[in-house]
Amino acid sequence: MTNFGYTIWIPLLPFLMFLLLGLAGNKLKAKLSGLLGTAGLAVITILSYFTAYKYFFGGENAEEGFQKIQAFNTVWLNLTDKLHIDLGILLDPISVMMLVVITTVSLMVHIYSLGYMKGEKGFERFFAFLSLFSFSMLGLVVATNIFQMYIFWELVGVSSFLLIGFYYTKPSAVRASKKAFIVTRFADLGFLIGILILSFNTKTFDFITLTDPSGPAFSQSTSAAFMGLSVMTWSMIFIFMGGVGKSAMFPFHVWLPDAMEGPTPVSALIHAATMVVAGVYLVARMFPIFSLTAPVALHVVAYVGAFSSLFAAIIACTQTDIKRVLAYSTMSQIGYMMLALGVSGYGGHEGLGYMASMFHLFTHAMFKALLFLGAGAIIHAVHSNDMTDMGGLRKYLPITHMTFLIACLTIAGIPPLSGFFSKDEILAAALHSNKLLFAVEYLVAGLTAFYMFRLYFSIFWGKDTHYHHTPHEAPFTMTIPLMILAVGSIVTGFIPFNELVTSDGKPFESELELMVAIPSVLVALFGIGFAYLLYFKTNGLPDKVAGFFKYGYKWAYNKFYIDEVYIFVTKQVIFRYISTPIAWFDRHVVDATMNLIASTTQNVSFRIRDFQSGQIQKYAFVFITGAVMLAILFIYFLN
Amino acid sequence: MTANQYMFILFALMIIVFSVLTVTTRKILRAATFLLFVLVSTSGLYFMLNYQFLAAIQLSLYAGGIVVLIIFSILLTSHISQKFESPGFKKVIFSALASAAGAILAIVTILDYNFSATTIAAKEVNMNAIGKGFLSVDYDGYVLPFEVISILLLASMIGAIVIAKKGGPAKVQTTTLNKE
Amino acid sequence: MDILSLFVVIPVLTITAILFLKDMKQVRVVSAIGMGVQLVLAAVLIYMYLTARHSGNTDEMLFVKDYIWYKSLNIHYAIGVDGISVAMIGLTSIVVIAGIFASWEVEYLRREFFISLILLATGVFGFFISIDLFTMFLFYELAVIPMYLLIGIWGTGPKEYSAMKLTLMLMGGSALLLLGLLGIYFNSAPGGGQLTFNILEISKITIPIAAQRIFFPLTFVGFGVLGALFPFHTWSPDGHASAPTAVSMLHAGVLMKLGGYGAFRVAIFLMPEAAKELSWIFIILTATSVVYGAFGAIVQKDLKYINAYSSVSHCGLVLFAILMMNKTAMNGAVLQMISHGLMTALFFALIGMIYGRTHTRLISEMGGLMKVIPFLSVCYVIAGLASLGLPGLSGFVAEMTIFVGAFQHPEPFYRGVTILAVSSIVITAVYILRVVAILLLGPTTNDHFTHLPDAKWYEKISVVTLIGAVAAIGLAPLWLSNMIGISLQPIVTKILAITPF
Amino acid sequence: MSAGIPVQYFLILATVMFFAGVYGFLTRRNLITILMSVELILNSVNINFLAFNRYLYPHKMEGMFFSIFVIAVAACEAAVAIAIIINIYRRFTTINVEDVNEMKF
Repeated sequence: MTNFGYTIWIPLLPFLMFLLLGLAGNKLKAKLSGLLGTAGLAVITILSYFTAYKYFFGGENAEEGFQKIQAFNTVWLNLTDKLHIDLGILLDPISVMMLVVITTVSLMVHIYSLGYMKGEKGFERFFAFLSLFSFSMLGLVVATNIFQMYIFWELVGVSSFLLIGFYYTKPSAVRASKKAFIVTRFADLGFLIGILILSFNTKTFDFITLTDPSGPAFSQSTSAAFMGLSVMTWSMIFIFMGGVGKSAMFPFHVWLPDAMEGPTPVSALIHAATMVVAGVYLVARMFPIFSLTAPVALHVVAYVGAFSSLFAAIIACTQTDIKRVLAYSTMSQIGYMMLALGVSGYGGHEGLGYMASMFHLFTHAMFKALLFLGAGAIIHAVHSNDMTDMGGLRKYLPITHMTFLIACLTIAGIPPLSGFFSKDEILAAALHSNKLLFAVEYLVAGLTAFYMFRLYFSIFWGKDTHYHHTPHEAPFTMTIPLMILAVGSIVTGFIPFNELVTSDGKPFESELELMVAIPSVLVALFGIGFAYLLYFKTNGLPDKVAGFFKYGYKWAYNKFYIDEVYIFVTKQVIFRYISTPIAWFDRHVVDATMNLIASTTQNVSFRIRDFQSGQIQKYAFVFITGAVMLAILFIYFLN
Repeated sequence: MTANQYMFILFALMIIVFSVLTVTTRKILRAATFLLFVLVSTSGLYFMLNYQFLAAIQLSLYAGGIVVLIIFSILLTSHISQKFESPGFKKVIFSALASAAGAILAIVTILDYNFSATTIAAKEVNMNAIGKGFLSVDYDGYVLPFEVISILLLASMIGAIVIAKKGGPAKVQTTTLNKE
Repeated sequence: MDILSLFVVIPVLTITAILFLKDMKQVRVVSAIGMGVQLVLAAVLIYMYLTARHSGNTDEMLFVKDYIWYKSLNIHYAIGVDGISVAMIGLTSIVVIAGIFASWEVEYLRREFFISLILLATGVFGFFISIDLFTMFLFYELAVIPMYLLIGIWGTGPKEYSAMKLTLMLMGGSALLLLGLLGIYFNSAPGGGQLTFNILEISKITIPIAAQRIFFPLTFVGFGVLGALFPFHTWSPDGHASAPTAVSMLHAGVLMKLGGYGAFRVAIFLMPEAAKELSWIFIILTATSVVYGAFGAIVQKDLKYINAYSSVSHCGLVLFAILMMNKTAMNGAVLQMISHGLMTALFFALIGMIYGRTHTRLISEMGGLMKVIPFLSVCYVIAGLASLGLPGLSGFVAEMTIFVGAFQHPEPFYRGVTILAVSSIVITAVYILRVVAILLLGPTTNDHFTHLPDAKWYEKISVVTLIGAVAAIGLAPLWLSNMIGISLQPIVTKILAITPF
Repeated sequence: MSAGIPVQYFLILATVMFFAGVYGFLTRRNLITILMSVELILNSVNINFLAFNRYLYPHKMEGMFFSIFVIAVAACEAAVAIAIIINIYRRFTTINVEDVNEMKF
């Protein structure tokens, strides 16, 4: 087997960069630290591409499918005799693919940030955090065992927390970062419990052992059941809960729109392309277990994904903050990926959904990063997030305009752009397994096209807004990544994923299903047309449509009041009805009991103090009476 | 009845009567006088018991020394004509009860007990024997208590002087006052 | 002189030196030197210990020395260490040196302050090296008494009340403990023969189960009071809130660990049968501590109260893990003791430093400190992240070891309670982030705080030492975990040998 | 000289004297009279010592020596006590025990 030992540097280099920038950042010049971070990432991007080439086209794997290669592994912590947490590097099709995705997007974002964040206070801190994030995310995808994944899972959560709260003097950013961390933390609790249950039953954390269809995970599948479902199903559902939180699926999606308070490059990197797909990656990583021993859990995945995609698409149609629209769109697209995994089977052509999901993950990373970076360029130009403040920007921002259009067409699924291919595979997979979900996804495809073009038309066409400063095109450090990603969005659709990334590592045949593709393109075109009608020129139509769906619009505009429910649960239930009573109980019952014991002792001693009157004659009287009585007692009674 | 029985009855009556008077009289100087009578009568008892040396000590030290000391202190601290207010009725009753109970218990016990008379010949207690006893380390020798008591006497002498010496905290106070 | 006794001798020598110093400025220097030597000594001890183990020495305790000092009750000055004690000694020496630097600017009765502080440290070191129950108890009391003076004299707020409460509750605990220890002593020779206080000798015999049922709860609760076992934890919030910085550090960082260590070394090790039988009661109590403390911390307004309640939660986890009675969970318990010791000391150090600048500990009166005092604020965030279990810092290692270990318990009841305890990680995140958000982030609300000075050099030493230790354990826990694990083998063997009654 | 008088008589006499002293100790308020009561008690003890010595162990001298020592101790005690009494009088201008209660909590 080819030697992949050098891959250890892929996560390690960003970590060293983080330490360097974090500890000595304020001593370096801001520009130098930015360049250092970018250079470090460029190196590992090259390494990752090299690894991908070597892994996929090295020529040794093609015969029997792609094997899982443990390039590096070391024991980090011994737990029980059998359980130990390792740190290592596992290379298989999806992890190699993720390496490519992460390093590409991350590098783009680094370059972009050099321009976008120029002059910001804390420039070097920003790059330190980006390096920390890159390290954590790379560590996550190459994890050799589920506990390593959990470790890096937490680390990406923290880097996300730090980056959302980058503008720490802004109260809304602080709130958003707190919310993101706590919501995902709650989901991670499920993940951890899932890991505990899983490891208790299988006595291993190791992915290779776990996902080996002849391994212990599968021999346990028929063992103890709880509430009608097998233990494995429960553990998978719990583990999926972690994925739901990180990937902002319903009902743990509330943090993602708020997370847009962070700097835009961060949104592009973390909250669009890489971290939020960690949930999808987690399910894909554990896929054999899901598919073969816990089909119920897989159904949960499918339905959660489908519901979230529809839910988010509806909300996206009503929002006006461009980054929030994109955030809901991200949620919707990830719902697609989840659904694809949920309807997939294991092995061969059955694993179409799996392949489609990974394919979509890949293409989505490109076009969504492009969208966010484009949005960043727009915000950079007009200093506003709200699309009602924009209009007719195509004249001022030609490059941004073109790349943004490409991205919109891609996400809408217009051939021959990449989004078309990946979405088509997902729809095909859904069609073969569940007609209801298939129908939902068609609807979502139409909605997606509609809201994306609503965004596009409102920003670049529509009314000619008067700006205080004439908007100008972003510097080349920002436009170059846009162009590269636009190229990526166009060409990645032609990558033969069915030969590279499959559920069991073996390639299978798949072709375009015209029965699925043609209607989906039509639906998308319909959505685009509808958006054109409403938003290409300023007219009263949008308000009329909104009036038509009166209550529906209001609910969707307010995000179906999920945030309010959360605020109720945290502020009211946890603070008012749990914590405050507990704090009260502690002070006024537990502590008061202790104080009561003390004050009782004091009272009693005050009472018996009178015996010690200080009057010698009283003492003498007591002494003599006592002596006489004792004498009588001993002489006459005890003798 | 022999003469010494009369003598005993006389001393006994004096002791009992004057003891009781000592603790009940309401004039302090009288109490001291009655105490003197008790101590003198006691020394009479010592003569009867053939302990002449001790009787002499009793007379000189107790009657002559301590009582005088007490009278001096009375003169220093009290008005001679002053009558004590009588102690509280409850206090009297309870104290009397306790004392009477103790006395009765002791007397009953004494009467119950059968003292066997001894036939051993009495030892002559003369000054020679006493002197030897004090300064001997043999059996019947008391040199250690003798030494201890001499230290004690010295200590109490110094102590009495120090305590009674005018001054102490009060003096410090006055000097500071003067300085101001 | 053997190396272990040096741990008691050096503090005593330091105290003697301080007594004869004329210049008050030298007092802190001498203290720092003395405790610095102690830190070096601890490092040497760890090295010697690892070398001895590496060369194949498989004795239960190493460097054992035994001198009799009260013959009629067979009380010995018996000392020896295993991996757990060595780890705890390392923890103590780090926290003590950090505490010395954190109290660099104590003005009032400086000499007496440092003497009390070092006396306290002496008690703690003595406790950890003792393997004779009576000597252990003696050192334990030696550590508690200076605490009273330190809080009562150098404290803030209602210090007399707090000092009295803390001391009385701990004394109440030690009364139970003394009963328990004497109970063990009088049952230490069930077959007749010489009674003994020596832990190693007692561990070789089985104390009659009837006696265990009485004395296990006494001993466990006695140590549990110090380990903030619910409902005997209420001294902790008041005590910490009133205590001066270094004392809070030492108390939460080290003294509370005496409880966990004692519960493990004495209660569980000597009476495993009763422990197994009665563990469910204490499991419920400790799991309550864990969740209850965390919820209690959410709504507190005073920084020190928040941290005190979080200590209740974290220390509850220690006792919880000990009671799970398997190797992994116990290993986690020891790791948690060390980790909590370091990070709570860090917390209290930072709170003290912030208080020294803002003169308030109410979070509602502060805000946006990150902009004003970035160094301290960043350290506070790191401490917070360690506390909520961020991988790469020590809290994560300890908690995960505990959770995985506890979940290996064969009975479903215990696994269910474990899940309850696991849920505390979310609540911890809530209160930590709440504090960080209100205290450090956001705009600077109070104008008086805009020109606060950042950390001085001695404060930096104190904080960086602790953070360094936290990160070192968090990044490379294997050697520590293995060192503890090997020493847990005797007790695990003993537990496995239990025949159910 | 003590012929014809049983030992019990001496003992009863001493007992009466003793409890008279006790009574005085309990009822008197004046410190000096309390001191006198104490002297009575000591005296009664002396009588007992001597009576026992003479009647039961005439060949020994312990009782007598004890009495001598008791007298010596009584003398010391009286001296110190009177010194204290005078000091108290100076301080409080009274020697009534019930009024001297500085040490009482």
